Amino acid sequence: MSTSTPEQVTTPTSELNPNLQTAADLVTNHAAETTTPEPNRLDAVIDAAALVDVVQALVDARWGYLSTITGVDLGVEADQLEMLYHFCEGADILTLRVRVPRCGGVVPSVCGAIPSASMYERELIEMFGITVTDTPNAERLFLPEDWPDGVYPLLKDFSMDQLS
Amino acid sequence: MTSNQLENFRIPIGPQHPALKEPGHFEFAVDGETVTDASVRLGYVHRGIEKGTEGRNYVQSMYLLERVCGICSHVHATAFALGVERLAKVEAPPRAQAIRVLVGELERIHSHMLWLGVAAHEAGFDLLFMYSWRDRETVMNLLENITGNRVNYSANLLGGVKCDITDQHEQEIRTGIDFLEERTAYYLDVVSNDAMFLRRTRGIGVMSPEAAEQLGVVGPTARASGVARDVRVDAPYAAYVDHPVNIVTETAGDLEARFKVRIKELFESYRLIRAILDNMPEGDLTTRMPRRVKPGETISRVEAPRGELFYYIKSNGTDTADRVKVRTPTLPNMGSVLALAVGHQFADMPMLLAGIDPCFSCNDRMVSINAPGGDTQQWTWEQLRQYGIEYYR
Amino acid sequence: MNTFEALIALLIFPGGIFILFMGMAYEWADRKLVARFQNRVGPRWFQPLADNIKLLAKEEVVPAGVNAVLFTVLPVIALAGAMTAVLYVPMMGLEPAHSFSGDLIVTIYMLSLLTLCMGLAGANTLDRFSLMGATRTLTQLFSYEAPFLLALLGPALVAETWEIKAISHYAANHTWLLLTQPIGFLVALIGLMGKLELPPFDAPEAETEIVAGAMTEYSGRGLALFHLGKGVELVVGLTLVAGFYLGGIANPLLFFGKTLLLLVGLAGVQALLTRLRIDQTVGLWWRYGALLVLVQFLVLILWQGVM
Amino acid sequence: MKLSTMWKEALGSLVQRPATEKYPFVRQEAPEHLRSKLHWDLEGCTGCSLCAKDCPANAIEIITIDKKAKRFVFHYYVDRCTFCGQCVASCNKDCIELVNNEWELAALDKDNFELYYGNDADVDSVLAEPAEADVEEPITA
Repeated sequence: MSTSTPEQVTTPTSELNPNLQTAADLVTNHAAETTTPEPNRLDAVIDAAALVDVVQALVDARWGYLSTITGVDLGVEADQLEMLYHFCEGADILTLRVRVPRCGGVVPSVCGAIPSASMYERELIEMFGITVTDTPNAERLFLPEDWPDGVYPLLKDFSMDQLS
Repeated sequence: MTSNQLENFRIPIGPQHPALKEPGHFEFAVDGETVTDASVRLGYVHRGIEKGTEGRNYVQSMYLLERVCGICSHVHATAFALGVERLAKVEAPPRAQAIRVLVGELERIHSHMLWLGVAAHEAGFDLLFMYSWRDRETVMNLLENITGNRVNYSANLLGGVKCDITDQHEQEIRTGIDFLEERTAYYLDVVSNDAMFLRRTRGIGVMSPEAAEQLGVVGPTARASGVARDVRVDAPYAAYVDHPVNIVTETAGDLEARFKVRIKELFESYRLIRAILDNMPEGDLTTRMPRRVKPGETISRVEAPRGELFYYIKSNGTDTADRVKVRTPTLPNMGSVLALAVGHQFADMPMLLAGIDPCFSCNDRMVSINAPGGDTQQWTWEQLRQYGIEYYR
Repeated sequence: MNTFEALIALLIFPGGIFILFMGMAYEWADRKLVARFQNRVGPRWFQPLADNIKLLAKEEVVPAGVNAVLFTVLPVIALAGAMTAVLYVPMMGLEPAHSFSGDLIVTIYMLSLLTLCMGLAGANTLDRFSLMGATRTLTQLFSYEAPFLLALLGPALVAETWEIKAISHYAANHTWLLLTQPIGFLVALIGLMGKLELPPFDAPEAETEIVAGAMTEYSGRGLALFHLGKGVELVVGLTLVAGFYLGGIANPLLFFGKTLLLLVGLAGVQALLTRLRIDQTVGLWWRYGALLVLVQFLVLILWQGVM
Repeated sequence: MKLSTMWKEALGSLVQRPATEKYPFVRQEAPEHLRSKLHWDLEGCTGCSLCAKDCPANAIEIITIDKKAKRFVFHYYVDRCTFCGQCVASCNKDCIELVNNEWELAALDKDNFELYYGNDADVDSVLAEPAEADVEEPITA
């Protein structure tokens, strides 16, 4: 499975539309890197430690709403998982990328700022085996009761053998 | 009863319950008739769809994703097709985009009519249920004529659509839409004037705009609370670029508003369908689509009948997607039911649930695998009968 | 009356077999009418019969944790109560099989026995839907019982007798009481719907909320008996209302004409109205039903005094 | 606010014919574009197997007898087919058709759901061979 990084075009900040510019200003302090893969999108790579601050800043500024959290397994070789927090405002999408190690990844919960994130965090926990600290509910949401512990179906190296 | 026992009097709705046509498990703690606590457990219809896309090529994945939901199947395929086309830097011809939107709006009509019937049935108003479903047949027949299937229309191809709109289709659609518009006006009158029905909807489950924002609800549920959120307006895709949508909102935020928003949206759908038929672009239905898609990632958002549908697609240069994430509108809306339930009468619960138009198979799209160690068998009729006889002996 | 006649009255007509089939026929007519209001075809004529034969032939599952004796006996008592009531009403427009002064009160309470048994049957099981349904059934019983009784006492008051036979004779020889006591008629008709838990008063067995209410745990024979009991009660109730308010039922033709007319009305109300929540049902009965019928009652008493 | 808004409609229904379709007794004609059972035309097939590759349900298997002589057998699993029509769109030679009138496909026996299209001789030879390994089940993980 290829782990090539997505094709990215770094657009100078001056070309951002006003909406995304606001978002860029909000996240720029914490972001290690910002890119614009598509004209209406802004990607910001941030550290897990800074996540809650950034999300709180977005909520305080009433910038968009949390559309979902996507977990991506970057593959066994890369040994990293990526959490994508997608915020949508009109046509513009801000994605916060948080990278954690594949084993024992820890991200802080954003439920303090956005209560409805609980569902998405529960999904992350059961599908990728990530630890989300301070999340209000870490119970299983989708997987059956008799699903074995420590088996995470959306990891790339998941196989049916792990179930028996 | 002691107070402890009272707290433990929990009434389950589901996984098998007459109020739910799909399995989902809700538990309501009640004190007499008043709900004091609510919880949800999903996952009874997991089919491993997100994982399934990792083992299928893009064409196969599209049909798999179309089967996320039986009612809003076309929007799933559209969202995926639009996303993959964007990744492959291919654009479907204008006629194809128009047909996508046309089928999408017909599907919205069918979905909202279905919902109207189900919601009326939850309230015990079977007359409205029967009539709205009778009239829904019209739009289902239209879809069957155009695409070839009554559900899971499979109208999309990567890079275009399969079905064309002929002059005969156009005539049929116009006649059908005229009939439905008249009926819809009638249903709007019913849900806003029927005194007995209003007793079950007015002022029930009120969600303020602030609460709607905070709960992150989408689609008609948000619009009924005055939050003007509609992907067709915010980020027009396909033919919505040429045919702008007028957003429908209500301010009351109660069940009545949710009824009205959905019914008023139908008029908007009729208008859009007529506009598209009037200005149907000529040209091809498909364009060439490469089998392998260059590495990249994209986000594709479309407005499903229930709200914003969110697709994240990551490609890796092969003919198979690296990761497809589906966020269906029911998931964010589901949280609102739990938040609204407390303090209401137990009798209102089915209505509140129906109010967000929940779709459990949309929600539970991810992983389900045969029980560990369980083997699949094919049974003949005779074996099945024998098993039944022995089981009950 | 000799023993033979009594046996006939109990087992063949008007009680026993006749009323069971009559109940099923009226149940069918009701279902068919509702279906036609909803633009459906509805069941064929033998559907209730087929349902009951199937249910009677089925194994009855006695759930764990219930009092098995009560579980089996309650449906029998319910049906017996409803069928006893038949003996005092002018079935088919003929003279009642039995009658004595004050049989109106007995009949009304025999009819309530069914609801009471259903409530107890629900409370007997451990199922949460049943318990909820039982609570609602009994709540509804207490809400419609008084207005319904008052509504039937109106005709008794003007006829100056508490004997059903005499009241329906009085009704047949005077202006239709529907015209002089319209409120009583409405309350009696709606009270009958409440008794039978027909929509919009079907909160006790609201399918989308509590599955089948008190009946959830019943399968097979018990369910069949309760169903038959309801059918019988429908016929008895319609006979009473038609006999009191629609100018008496002197012969079978009038009987069928008037009861079926009432049934069309019942089916129409069932089809047209949305289910009421249990709190709304209770509110409706005590706030409007009971009050209005009391007012009418007072007017009647004063009127009688003046005359 | 009215007590009942639908009474006119409901009363009208009493005299109208019910909307219910009496399906097994009265059959409606299938729409022109309805997708039902798949038919394969031997002429023109080049054995490219695009239909089998794109089939989302693994319902198609192309068995090559002799590639040069263009002898193929088309093995079709009706019970797996989802009637999406992708094979029709994928086929460059228009060999596949979803007819519109064979939609009542229920049967009690599994054998009714496996069809072979091709030359009679070829089909016989395929059937005579010991059953090959089945087409791979759709990947579940």
